[in-house]
Amino acid sequence: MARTSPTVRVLLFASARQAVGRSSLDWPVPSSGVLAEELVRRLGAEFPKLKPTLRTSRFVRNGRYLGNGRTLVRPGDEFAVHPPYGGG
Amino acid sequence: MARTSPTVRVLLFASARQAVGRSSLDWPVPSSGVLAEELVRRLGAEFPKLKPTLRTSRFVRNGRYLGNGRTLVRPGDEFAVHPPYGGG
Amino acid sequence: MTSLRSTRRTEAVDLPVLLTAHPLSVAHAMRTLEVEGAGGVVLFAGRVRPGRTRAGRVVALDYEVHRAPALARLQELERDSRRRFRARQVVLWHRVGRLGVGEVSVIVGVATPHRAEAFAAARYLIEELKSVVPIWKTERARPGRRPRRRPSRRAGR
Amino acid sequence: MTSLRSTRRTEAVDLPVLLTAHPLSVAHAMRTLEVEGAGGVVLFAGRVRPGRTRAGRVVALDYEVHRAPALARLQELERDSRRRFRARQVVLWHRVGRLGVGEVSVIVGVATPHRAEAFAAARYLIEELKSVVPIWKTERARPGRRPRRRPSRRAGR
Repeated sequence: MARTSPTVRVLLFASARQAVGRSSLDWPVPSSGVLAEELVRRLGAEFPKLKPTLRTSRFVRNGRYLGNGRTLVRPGDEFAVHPPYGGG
Repeated sequence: MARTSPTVRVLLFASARQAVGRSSLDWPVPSSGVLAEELVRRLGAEFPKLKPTLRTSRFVRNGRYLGNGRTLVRPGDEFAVHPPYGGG
Repeated sequence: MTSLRSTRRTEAVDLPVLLTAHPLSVAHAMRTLEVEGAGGVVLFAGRVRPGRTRAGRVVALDYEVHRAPALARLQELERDSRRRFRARQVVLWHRVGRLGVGEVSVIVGVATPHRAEAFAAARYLIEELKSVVPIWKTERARPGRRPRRRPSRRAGR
Repeated sequence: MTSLRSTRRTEAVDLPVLLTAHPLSVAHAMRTLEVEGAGGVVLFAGRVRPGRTRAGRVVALDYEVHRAPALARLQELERDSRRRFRARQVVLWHRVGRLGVGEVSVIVGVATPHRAEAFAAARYLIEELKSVVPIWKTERARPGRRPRRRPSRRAGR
């Protein structure tokens, strides 16, 4: 039953990946979806070490940067946590 | 006899070369030498087309840039006329 | 170079934008920038520098990328540089995966009609690349002796 | 590149300063700039651009040089860049003689610990090179038809 419950694919990079110990999670959400800010709050509650990184991160839903936390994240979406970049 | 008279080797580049039609001259000078400013004046008198270029040129005696026209140029010296540079 | 040039149209590295696990070639980048009407070409190459962290001597950097948004951002930068700096050709190449000390991690190149624009564009592109493109690096360090010229600090850690 | 690198110490092009009638290689320049501790490398390459003069279409540039003072000035610039920008390695290469459209006339490259210095140094070096080094160029033009997109100006000359 758990395998078919609605989930969001959470992608974790760099310090977010290190804080959680994984590069992705299938995170359960209501079938009606969840606000991005609520999803972020729950991730922080589940992984306290992730909290500092979440405060400085940008969030990307299905490849698009979120302007604010009021975006609805739906089952099947990809939701990426982007800590500050460091390419080059 | 002319072949053994004391001369300065005058090097002409770019617009100076084009004005004179040659890239170098063996220019007769007194065995006691000549002031650079006098040498430049005489070159301009001999080659009127060279005059505009001489006004904007730098002069180099034996590889050293001249700070003013009071330097003595002696027989056997090399005296180069450098129009404004255009490398790159 | 001539023999390589004859095949250049088929090489993936002719792309203006590239994220790859394979080594980056500055020579290929320059050939990509050989376009008509471009009198000035400026190329920046960034390399993994040797260094130290608290964990020891840096032996490698791991570069991570979120590929789809990274490519989208790089393509935006390419368009940007064509519009703002009249760039005729652009190279925005970043390597990902594990890189050893001395390896080239990034090449930014730009060909413009005149050199002032080429310098401005290259500088703009590398700064933007570092701040808006989702790429991250993590240092890999190996515990080891400190450099001999600083023996006095060895006992302190 | 690896096979070339093994011979690099014997190549003349490893010199920081070069005035030559032979074609300049950007790839060689980059290898010359591969020194330890240099995280940022900026390279500028200038090429002969197509153009028009009153005499017609530019088909070549003739570069003249006063060799001894030119080398002395280039060496001063090299020392300068090591002192002012902490440059670890420098390339100041200029080609002389006749160059066709598209050929590389000059390569200025600099390797520094950090990229800001590399950009500043490269920009400084190319501007200085153009203003203080005794090199001159003369355009070689070939009378020819004007580009078809400006037919109205053809009769006027």
